[in-house]
Amino acid sequence: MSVHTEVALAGLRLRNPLILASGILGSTASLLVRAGSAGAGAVTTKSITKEPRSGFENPVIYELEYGLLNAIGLANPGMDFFKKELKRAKQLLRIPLIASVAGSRPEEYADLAARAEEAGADAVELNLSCPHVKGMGLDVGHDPKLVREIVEAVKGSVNCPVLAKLSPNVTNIVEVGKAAIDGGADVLVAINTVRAMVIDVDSKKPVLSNKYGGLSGPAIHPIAVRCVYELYEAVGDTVPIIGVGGVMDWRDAVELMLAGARAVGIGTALYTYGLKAFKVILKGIVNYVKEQGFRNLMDITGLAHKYS
Amino acid sequence: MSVHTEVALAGLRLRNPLILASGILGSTASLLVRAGSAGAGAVTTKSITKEPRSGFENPVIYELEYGLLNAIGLANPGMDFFKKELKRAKQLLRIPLIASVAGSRPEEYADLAARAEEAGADAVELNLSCPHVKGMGLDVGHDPKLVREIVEAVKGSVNCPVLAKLSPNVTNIVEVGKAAIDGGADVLVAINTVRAMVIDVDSKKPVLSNKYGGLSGPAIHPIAVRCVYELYEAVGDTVPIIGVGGVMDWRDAVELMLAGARAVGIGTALYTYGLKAFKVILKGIVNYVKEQGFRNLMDITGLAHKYS
Amino acid sequence: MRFCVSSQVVRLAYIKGRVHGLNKPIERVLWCQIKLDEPLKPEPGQFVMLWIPGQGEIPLSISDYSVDEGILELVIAKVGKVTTYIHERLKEGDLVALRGPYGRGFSVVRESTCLIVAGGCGLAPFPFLVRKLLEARSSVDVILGFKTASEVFHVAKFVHLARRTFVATDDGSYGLKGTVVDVIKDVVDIKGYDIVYVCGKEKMMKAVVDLCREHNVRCEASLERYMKCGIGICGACVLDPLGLRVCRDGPVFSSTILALIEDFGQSWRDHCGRKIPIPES
Amino acid sequence: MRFCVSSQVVRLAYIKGRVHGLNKPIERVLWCQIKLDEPLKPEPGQFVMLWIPGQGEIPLSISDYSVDEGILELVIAKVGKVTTYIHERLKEGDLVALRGPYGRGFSVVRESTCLIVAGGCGLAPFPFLVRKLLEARSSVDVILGFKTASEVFHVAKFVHLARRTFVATDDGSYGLKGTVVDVIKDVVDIKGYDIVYVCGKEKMMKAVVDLCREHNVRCEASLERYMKCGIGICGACVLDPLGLRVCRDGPVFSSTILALIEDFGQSWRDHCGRKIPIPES
Ligand SMILES: Cc1cc2nc3c(=O)[nH]c(=O)nc-3n(C[C@H](O)[C@H](O)[C@H](O)COP(=O)(O)OP(=O)(O)OC[C@H]3O[C@@H](n4cnc5c(N)ncnc54)[C@H](O)[C@@H]3O)c2cc1C
Ligand SMILES: Cc1cc2nc3c(=O)[nH]c(=O)nc-3n(C[C@H](O)[C@H](O)[C@H](O)COP(=O)(O)OP(=O)(O)OC[C@H]3O[C@@H](n4cnc5c(N)ncnc54)[C@H](O)[C@@H]3O)c2cc1C
Ligand SMILES: Cc1cc2nc3c(=O)[nH]c(=O)nc-3n(C[C@H](O)[C@H](O)[C@H](O)COP(=O)(O)O)c2cc1C
Ligand SMILES: Cc1cc2nc3c(=O)[nH]c(=O)nc-3n(C[C@H](O)[C@H](O)[C@H](O)COP(=O)(O)O)c2cc1C
Ligand code: FES
Ligand code: FES
Repeated sequence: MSVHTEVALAGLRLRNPLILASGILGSTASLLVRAGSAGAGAVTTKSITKEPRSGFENPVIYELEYGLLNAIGLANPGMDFFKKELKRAKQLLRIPLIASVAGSRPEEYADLAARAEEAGADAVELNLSCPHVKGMGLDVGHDPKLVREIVEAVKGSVNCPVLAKLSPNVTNIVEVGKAAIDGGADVLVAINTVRAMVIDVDSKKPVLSNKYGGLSGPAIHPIAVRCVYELYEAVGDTVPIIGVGGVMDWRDAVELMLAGARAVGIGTALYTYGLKAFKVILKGIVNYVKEQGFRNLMDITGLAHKYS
Repeated sequence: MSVHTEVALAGLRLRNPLILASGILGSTASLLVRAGSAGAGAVTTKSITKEPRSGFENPVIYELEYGLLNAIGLANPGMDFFKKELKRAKQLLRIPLIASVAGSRPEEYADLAARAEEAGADAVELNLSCPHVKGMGLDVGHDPKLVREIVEAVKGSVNCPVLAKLSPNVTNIVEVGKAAIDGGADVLVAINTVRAMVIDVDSKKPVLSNKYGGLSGPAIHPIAVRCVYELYEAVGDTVPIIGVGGVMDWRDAVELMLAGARAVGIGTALYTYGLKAFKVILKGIVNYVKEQGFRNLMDITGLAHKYS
Repeated sequence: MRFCVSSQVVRLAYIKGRVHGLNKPIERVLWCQIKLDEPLKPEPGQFVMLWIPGQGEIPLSISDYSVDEGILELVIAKVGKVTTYIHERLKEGDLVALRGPYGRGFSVVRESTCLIVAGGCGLAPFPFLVRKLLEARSSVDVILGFKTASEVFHVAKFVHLARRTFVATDDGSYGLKGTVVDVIKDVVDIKGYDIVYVCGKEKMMKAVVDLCREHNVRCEASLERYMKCGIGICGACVLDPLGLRVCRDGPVFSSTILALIEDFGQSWRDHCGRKIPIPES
Repeated sequence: MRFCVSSQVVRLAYIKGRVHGLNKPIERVLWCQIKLDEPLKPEPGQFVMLWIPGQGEIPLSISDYSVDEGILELVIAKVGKVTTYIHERLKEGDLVALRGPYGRGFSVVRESTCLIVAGGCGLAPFPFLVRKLLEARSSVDVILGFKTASEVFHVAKFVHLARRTFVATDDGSYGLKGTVVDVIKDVVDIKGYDIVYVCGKEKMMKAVVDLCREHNVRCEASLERYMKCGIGICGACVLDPLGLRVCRDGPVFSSTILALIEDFGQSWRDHCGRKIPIPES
């Protein structure tokens, strides 16, 4: 008996639930295509802003035993340039292309989303959660009212599914998630990185040029599981959830799915294990689902709520 | 040239900056004394509530590679019983005894604090941050207004220094910290554990009986550094900060001190390394301070802000 | 590439295993074999925390362990919620989860003359200890005490290995009549042993420890306390006045240490941490 | 007890070291030795990210590395903010921090006849490569190209080890007159080599790679791109259309791969990721 790996996600059809997370390898069409060839079920671009951004100065990343700290600073060529990459990616990809966009105001998000859709994006993801850029990402995404307005504006400007990417750096992620749903979000994505800092004891300085950065990788996995569980507890199957955060192996992915995720984002694992992470993790999930006697990968979504 | 390890903390004099964190080994006078003999500069009790609490059912703890997840559930014998332990601890200890208290309402905190002081506590720490007990800890500690009221009430009921222990599970820890200071807090303590969850893929259930728990240990260290840095940036030297979170070795402790901590709490390291952690970590800090050419451990507090 | 987790992602917490054999030597005791997914390196006297999802997690002594087969043996008395569930619902092939081994076990002395004293289910840790003692070329005598004949179990496990095995029942319905303390006093010569190991009700252990101290014989006892974390941080299982933790500093303590522990044989703590007298039975 | 970090807490990120030796062979180039706190296992052609606190972090090729002494050698051209700071402020004894080694280096072929072609500071990775090739019993010829006599440096490093070393300057003020490409065409017989290694300006590398392909000689070139993460995740250093990352899939690529890379010799990306033509010099 074989297992179906396909996942339906607000109108998108994914051949498998593993999605390239935003900001990892998603900066060019060529890299998006490479992630697709490596086995991703869908790919997300680096978050794109209106104007080109050179990001923060180096160092922008720091390795820890149990994760990465980064403050790339939303470096990106801006939507004008990036539309070409989106077009090219769309031409070459056989899997859904998700364009991540970041801004400050609802109209800005709406405009970016519309242009991304026009260039070929199959869905747009709203970065409401980058923890280290002033006036963007989390700076807008912690305010439920603004989140609702942003999603509403975007929904008014595109036809494709709209994904709202949430931050764990808030008192109540469910409140923000519900605001996004009220605004019309088709999918919730949780979580972005956790705001953190590393200080070098020799130079007595924060290591990152931006001082603050976002923590990803194994360290945040139990936080991601908690967030996805809380969200699923609140919204159930009404709005699908993409779980992201510290997925290094199939168990981590399955944990997020049992907590309520229908699909799973892969980021830091691509550093640790390289692009083969997609295939290795998928194989493990399939084995698990088979052993547990299910026929579809989607069948395990949210099971931890049933059995608790 | 020898280094002075003494630290002054809102009227308390610590022989060294390493403090036994609340909830680790602090459940009895005998364990507090043992931590003192092992070299702690001060000891904090387990958080004490008005009524006895049996806590959550087992499992209450789970080990990860990079930390611990716990939901003990504030198990404690209640203040009536615990006053005896405080008295005994006070008799035997030669270092400051900090009583941690947890409640729901300002008057409750005030009453607990007064009774703890009466029984011999040299300071009281307000648990405004436990992430897994309904109606207590974080459930009150995320609301700046309530935090201010609680601290005010406690300040009105005791003469000893009042420590406010903050949670990282809020959108803005500085806001809560400032509210505590407005209420009269003498010391800020950051951070408590990060709300998280682990799901067992075989049984498909959250491992902890309470489902949600608090993450401690290495995984949260960069989050603790960030929180202490943010708080120090906002309050400077006006109110001393105790940094807690994932301190496993002297570097971790120094990082928190450079970020702005005058003293450092030790929790999970006592599991990983046993009680010798106090001496090993202190030795490392002293070596570092000496090598850097300072005379007092307190001299390095906040240096990461100067050099940035 | 440089994470700890890079080459292999290890789950440190629960070790999984499947129920391999189940058997009830007597009504209230279940003997359970678990085939583990990973090898353990236990010492006799150590314990594991057995997790039954949805039910709870309880400390259980390692009764025996075979390195070759990776099979762990447990002896489980039916006393309350979790143990009753185990008795009534656990089947062969079931998946179980455990963490450990935890704590400090018995000293495995070499080329010595040893006496093991067990009351009822207190015999749990001893099959493993006997094997290890024999491997260390020591000789072992065993005293097993039970309430009555219908409670007697596991005697054969010891008879085959021990030099001498004494069984006593309170009512004399099986073996000698009397308690294990009676047997020590009346039947064996306690001064002839290099070391005495004891496990059972705490009042009984206290009597044996006192007897050993009286005769200057080395003695080790395995204590039980209500446990939460099992790893020495929550303070649930602490012994006054030394602040020793049964889960990490014990469960096995030497009589020298026990002499300093007021709580021994006297009091333990309830789930909230309030000190209460140890109940009579 | 069971954390990864239990026995020793390892800091994986920056490796610390002290400036051991500094010297300016020519005005715009600094040769720097760093004594590292920890041993490295670099391959020739790999790079490190050197962090100067408060200034920035830049990629630099490993110019040489001695296992016995733990000394890393770097060759640093003064081109902008961080390199100027290094040139003007770094002193012996200073503490520096670096991470790496990163990327894929040159193939160290055994018992072969090799040609190294370097333009200016492009010679940086080659002292280490030459040593490794000689250890692998290969023989090495070297062509070094510079603008003019006052820019010539490090020639002695190669003369001692290489079978033959050719130096050329654009204006003929030192050694042969012409570019390294001229030397390949006019002076050596490129078909006599099993492999050619090249590093320098990208247009020059492109010419050398083309020449090698023409004569069916294996060739490897080391590329430079603006780098942020250095570990293959941010996408700053990507080459179209294959999506190869200079930091992780390179910096050294074979001519077979380079033939498929449109960007090679043509375009790179600015700090924002916009594609721009590679400037002429
Ligand atoms: C180190 C150690 C090793 C043990 N080894 C074994 C063993 O090999 N075989 C075995 O059958 N039992 C052993 N026990 C005891 C076993 O853990 C308890 O019987 C079990 O936890 C009861 O769980 P329950 O849910 O069935 O009972 P509950 O419903 O929780 O309680 C039933 C009764 O048992 C008491 N109790 C529960 N847990 C403990 C405890 N840890 N210590 C003392 N009293 C307790 C309760 O107070 C109550 O009176 C050991 C205990 C410890 C601390
Ligand atoms: C894999 C690799 C190995 C390298 N090895 C060496 C080496 O061994 N020795 C050496 O001197 N240099 C080497 N470089 C180049 C070196 O990293 C840059 O010169 C340095 O980063 C410039 O820093 P800056 O702050 O001084 O210059 P900036 O002020 O940042 O810039 C000055 C000028 O240099 C350009 N530039 C900056 N960084 C790069 C880059 N990475 N690639 C291309 N152009 C750049 C800028 O666009 C600008 O025109 C290497 C680069 C890479 C990618
Ligand atoms: C280097 C890096 C860059 C990132 N950039 C973005 C980004 O541009 N937009 C975004 O929404 N998330 C970004 N993220 C967050 C990831 O998409 C993901 O949410 C997070 O890393 C947690 O997943 P992981 O633990 O699998 O890496 C970035 C993460 C990293 C490590
Ligand atoms: C088992 C356990 C119990 C805890 N109980 C309490 C508590 O009762 N009150 C409190 O304020 N913090 C409690 N904490 C939080 C710690 O005091 C500390 O803030 C946290 O563990 C981070 O520090 P660490 O990483 O050094 O352990 C507990 C932590 C653990 C691991
Ligand atoms: S059970 Fe927690 S300290 Fe022993
Ligand atoms: S520098 Fe980030 S991918 Fe190469």
